[in-house]
Amino acid sequence: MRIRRKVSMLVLMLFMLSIVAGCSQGGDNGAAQQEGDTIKVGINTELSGPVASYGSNAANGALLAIEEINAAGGVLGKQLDPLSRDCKSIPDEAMSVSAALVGEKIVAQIGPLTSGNVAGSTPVMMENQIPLLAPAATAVNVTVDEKTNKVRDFIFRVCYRDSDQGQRMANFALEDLNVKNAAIYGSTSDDYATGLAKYFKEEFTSKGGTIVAEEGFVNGDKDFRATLTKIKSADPEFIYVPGYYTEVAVLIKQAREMGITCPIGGGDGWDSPDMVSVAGAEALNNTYFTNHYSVEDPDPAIQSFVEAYKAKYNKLPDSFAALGYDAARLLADAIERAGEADPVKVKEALEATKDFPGITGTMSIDENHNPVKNIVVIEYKDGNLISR
Amino acid sequence: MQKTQHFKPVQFIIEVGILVVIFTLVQYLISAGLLNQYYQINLASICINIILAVSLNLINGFTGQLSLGHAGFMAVGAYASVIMTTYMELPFIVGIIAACLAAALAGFIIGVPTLRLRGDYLAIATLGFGEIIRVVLQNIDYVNGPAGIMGISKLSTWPWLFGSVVITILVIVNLVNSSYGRAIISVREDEVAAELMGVNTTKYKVLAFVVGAMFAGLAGALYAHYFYIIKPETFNFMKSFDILVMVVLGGLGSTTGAIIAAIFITVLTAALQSFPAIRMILYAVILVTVMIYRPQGLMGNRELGRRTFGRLWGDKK
Amino acid sequence: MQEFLQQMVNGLSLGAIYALIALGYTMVYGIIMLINFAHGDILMVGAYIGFFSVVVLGTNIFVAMAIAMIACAVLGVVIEKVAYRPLRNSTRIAALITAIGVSFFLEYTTIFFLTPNQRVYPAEAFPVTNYDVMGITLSSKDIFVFISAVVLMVILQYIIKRTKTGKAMRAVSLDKEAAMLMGISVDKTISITFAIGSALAAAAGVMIGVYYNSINPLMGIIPGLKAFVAAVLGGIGIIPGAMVGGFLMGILETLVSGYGSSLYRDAVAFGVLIIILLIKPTGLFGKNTGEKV
Amino acid sequence: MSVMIIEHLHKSFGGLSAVLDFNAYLEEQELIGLIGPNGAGKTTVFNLITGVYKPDEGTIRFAGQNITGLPPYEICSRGIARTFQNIRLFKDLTVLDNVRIALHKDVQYPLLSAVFRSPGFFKGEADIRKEADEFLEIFNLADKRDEIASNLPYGEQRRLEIARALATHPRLLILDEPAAGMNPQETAELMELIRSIRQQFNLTILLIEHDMSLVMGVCERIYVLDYGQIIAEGSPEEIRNNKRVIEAYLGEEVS
Repeated sequence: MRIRRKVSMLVLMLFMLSIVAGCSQGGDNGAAQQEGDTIKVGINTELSGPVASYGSNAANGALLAIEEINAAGGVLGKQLDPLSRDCKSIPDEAMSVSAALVGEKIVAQIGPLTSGNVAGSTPVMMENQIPLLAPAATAVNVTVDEKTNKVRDFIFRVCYRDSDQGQRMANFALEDLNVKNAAIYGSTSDDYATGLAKYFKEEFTSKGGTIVAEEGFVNGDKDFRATLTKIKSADPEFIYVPGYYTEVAVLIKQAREMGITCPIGGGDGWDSPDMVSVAGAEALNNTYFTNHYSVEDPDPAIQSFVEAYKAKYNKLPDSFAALGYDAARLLADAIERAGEADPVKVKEALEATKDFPGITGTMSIDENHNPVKNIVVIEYKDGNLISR
Repeated sequence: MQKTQHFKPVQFIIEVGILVVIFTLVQYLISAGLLNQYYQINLASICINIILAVSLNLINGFTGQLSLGHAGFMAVGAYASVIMTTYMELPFIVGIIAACLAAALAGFIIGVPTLRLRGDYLAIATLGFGEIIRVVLQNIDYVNGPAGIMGISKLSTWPWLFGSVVITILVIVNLVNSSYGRAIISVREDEVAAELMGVNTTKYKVLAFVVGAMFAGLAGALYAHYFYIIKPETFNFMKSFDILVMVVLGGLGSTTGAIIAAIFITVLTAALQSFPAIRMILYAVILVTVMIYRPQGLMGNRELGRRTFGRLWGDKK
Repeated sequence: MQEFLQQMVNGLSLGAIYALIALGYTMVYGIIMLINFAHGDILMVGAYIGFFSVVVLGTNIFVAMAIAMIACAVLGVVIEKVAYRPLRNSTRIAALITAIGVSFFLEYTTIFFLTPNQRVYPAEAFPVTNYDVMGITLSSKDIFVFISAVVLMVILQYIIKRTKTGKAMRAVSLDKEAAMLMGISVDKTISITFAIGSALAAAAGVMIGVYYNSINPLMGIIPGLKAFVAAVLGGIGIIPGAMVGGFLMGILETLVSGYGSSLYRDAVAFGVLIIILLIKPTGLFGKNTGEKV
Repeated sequence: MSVMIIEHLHKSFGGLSAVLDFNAYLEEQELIGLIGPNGAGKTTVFNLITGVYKPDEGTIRFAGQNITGLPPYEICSRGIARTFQNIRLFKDLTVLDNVRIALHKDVQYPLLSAVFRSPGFFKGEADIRKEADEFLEIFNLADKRDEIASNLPYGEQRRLEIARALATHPRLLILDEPAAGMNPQETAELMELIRSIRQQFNLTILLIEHDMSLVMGVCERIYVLDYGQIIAEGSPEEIRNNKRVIEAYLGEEVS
């Protein structure tokens, strides 16, 4: 009985503790004591849950950028103070995290990664007039309200949209690869891949191509042979496989093992050093994907980023890491241009971005808050990445 | 332990008074801008989680039927309400009613065949149905498939949230503390004996399931109109587990336990945001520790209520 | 016909993996009536241990699998001791919640130390050759997965049917108290069951690593869930049921993706499960133990 | 007039006949015993009558209606209630709630009235409470009404089970070894109780009992079952002297 009472007390104390912790978190509404010496930047990414690897890589990229900026003297003579939080890959959690960050007086937020989680965070950022930089949210309606066609004032992104990528690949297939028909076999468990598939299909068919098969897989799948067998019998000239490398690498490997030799294309989700190690150099021959940058790009800025990232995290940076890095650097640049760490001024500076030299391309922000930059089509050739 | 119900006007007035005070106080704090957004969001989460936990507790705790598909009903409610408000541009109340009806209907359709199953077989069947609902939503273009619906107006204001919580608790507590509730509890205690005492156990299992699903639908509607976006992935089986954790942590068959656990888990989740790297590890450790030291849940199957408070006040029954 | 046979080959190797995982579920369930939701995560840990023993120690894949199996056997025993044993006399649902907690713990501890990124099983760990048998592509991986799974299942059958330990396991699962009175150490038997179940999961983890090359800290969730469904399909707690359920699940999934719509694959898998349960409420091999009145 | 007529009842489990061509009738307000050696199929007969098992063949007519194969709650609402060989109370609930659950089938207010706490609800609940108290009074359990059922001493649990069965307002009460585990004094009290409730509630009572003194003492007519078949029927006196019965019992004792 006594022990039981003690345990109850323990539980109660834990409970109290968590409330106190909760208070201390969102509570310093008026805490201005640090206002003078640092500029707070929120990093709200998926560190747990199904897309934890994207979120943590982007956060790593952003943190690396901030570290470099601080080492070089910071922004406006102040150090950047990154507040990294986990949104659990859930939109409502993303909203709650944003609100907590807003309570901490951040000047802007980087993240989340997926369009859905950015959408969760959006209302809070809009209401509080604090800019949000999405590193990798590619859905068209992230920055523009589709119903009213109005730009979401405080939402920006540093990646291009699903529509851009899907259309680019459709044109590439029709014009450069000279194919007339294609099969689509993409992930159905996220909006990113279904978006790519949708815009690819629209562009491809409107320019005279035909879609001979349309299939889907679910993130986490490991076995694609059943559907591939089916696609093989439809005999397409090209297969579009929008999705993430985690599944795509295995998929391509299995496709080649089954004797599917036609060109295969995809989007930036393919980008990972793991592609070659999982699928194998040979299987990847004759595959193409649209991307932000290539780790093998000899450009010195890219190579120094890759080196720094490798030194700090002991692995190669993928697209998410590069986009997180660019988002943080673009933000620092915008704060510098704004002249003061005021969210609204930073937002205006972001809107005025022109030819910012990011490692994922030189970008300007257009009137819809999307970056204008080149979409690279990358070809795998014997395990090497060749820009087309 | 159920007490016989008498209508006690004084107590009734006091209770209504307490509710009015809580409501007005929070409403004042919000409108005066004293409650920052972060607290407001967590408050909304708490309200939604209370509704989910209390309603699942009706199924798992009082009826003793292990259901792992609660997130599926929440999804049905969320989508039904959004179709009403965002697609058809009807008022929120229509959305709420549609959510409740759609989820209740889903509960009925799923409950009638599956409630013949027992224990873990029922658990897996309900989990399966929950996942089927999610996969189906993912494949319906009308609701944007996996991308979900974005740009839902924020209609779940404090009066709606508070009112919904009060109604949920009231309906379920009133149901449980009635002859119908005793019939439901008898199913949990001993299905065969209950049946032989004239209780149509199937009917009461389905009843509990439908009522539970209905309130999950309500929670879904409130969720959708607070968090701006819904997508099928949000309502996967992990969400069902989250709700189950609250119910078990609070104590199966204790409504106050479910409420306390819903608050506890929501606050804990929010508090752990500050430890991004070890957040889930801490959560896991706390969960396992609490379960080992308090396997019957925080409240067991007892209720914290008038009697307890009565005792505190030195009031003899 | 050829396509169908190819689908069957695909389904059989997938099913073999599900069956191995399902066995662990079913054994633990049979003995302590616990749905061990952390089982899929033990698989993940096994896959990682296999990975490190190939990459760091440079062992071949069979040694790696053995190391992973031993390590996970120990892990399984420790988990049972620390997390499940204190709850043995509590409600089953409390144990279920604990299992969910353990599952989170394994996933996120792995993420904490090894990042959430995927790792790639080195190609040289298992060289792939394709055999063309009457127009069907048979990969050496298919053969590896299928044969190792079958060998492990045969060994398991031997242990359960022929050894003293196996008899003790069956006795404990039938009636703990009676077994105790017969001088069987219940704790020890339960530990052994966890050890064997976890070792099988580890083997499945290494197989998934070899078969699909990539592993990540959350890789156990989906196969774990599918294998759980497979175990229930066969009748949970019944060992042959888990094997048949696993193979059935694998074949069913491949056929649905192959001939139906892959978009609905998971829904169909669950749908079939529900239909089977409605016809046979205790799974394919389950005995309908009507309650004694 | 016979309140229950059972004809050609047959039930087998996995090829083993548990009840074979069972025929019986129960007169209104009769007190009948069903006896037989262990494993003779007595409880199976009870389970068939109350709908726990569905018979393979045969019909059960109760109060002029065919009730064969109806679900248990339906049979209960027609007026058949029972107790169990190994007590099956709702053991984590209070004594009062055990009885109130049995009263549920005659609940006087609709579901919505409960949810909205209409005046009908309060009245209905008060009525249920009053009636439950009356039953507890009869069984001398009134002052234990708030105890958890499993905390009651054994004999009181047995009594509570009968009280709970009576609360379903049966015409036929089926008691499965009501005196099992009781001492002689408790048994005697129980006999008295059974007699008196039969009077008070105009009941027909069918009971299984191993305690011969109880069976012979209270029953007016006895069926003897062996290997699923009736081997004898008659007054206690007749049964006491029946050769086959003695053989069945002696045979059992010898083996």
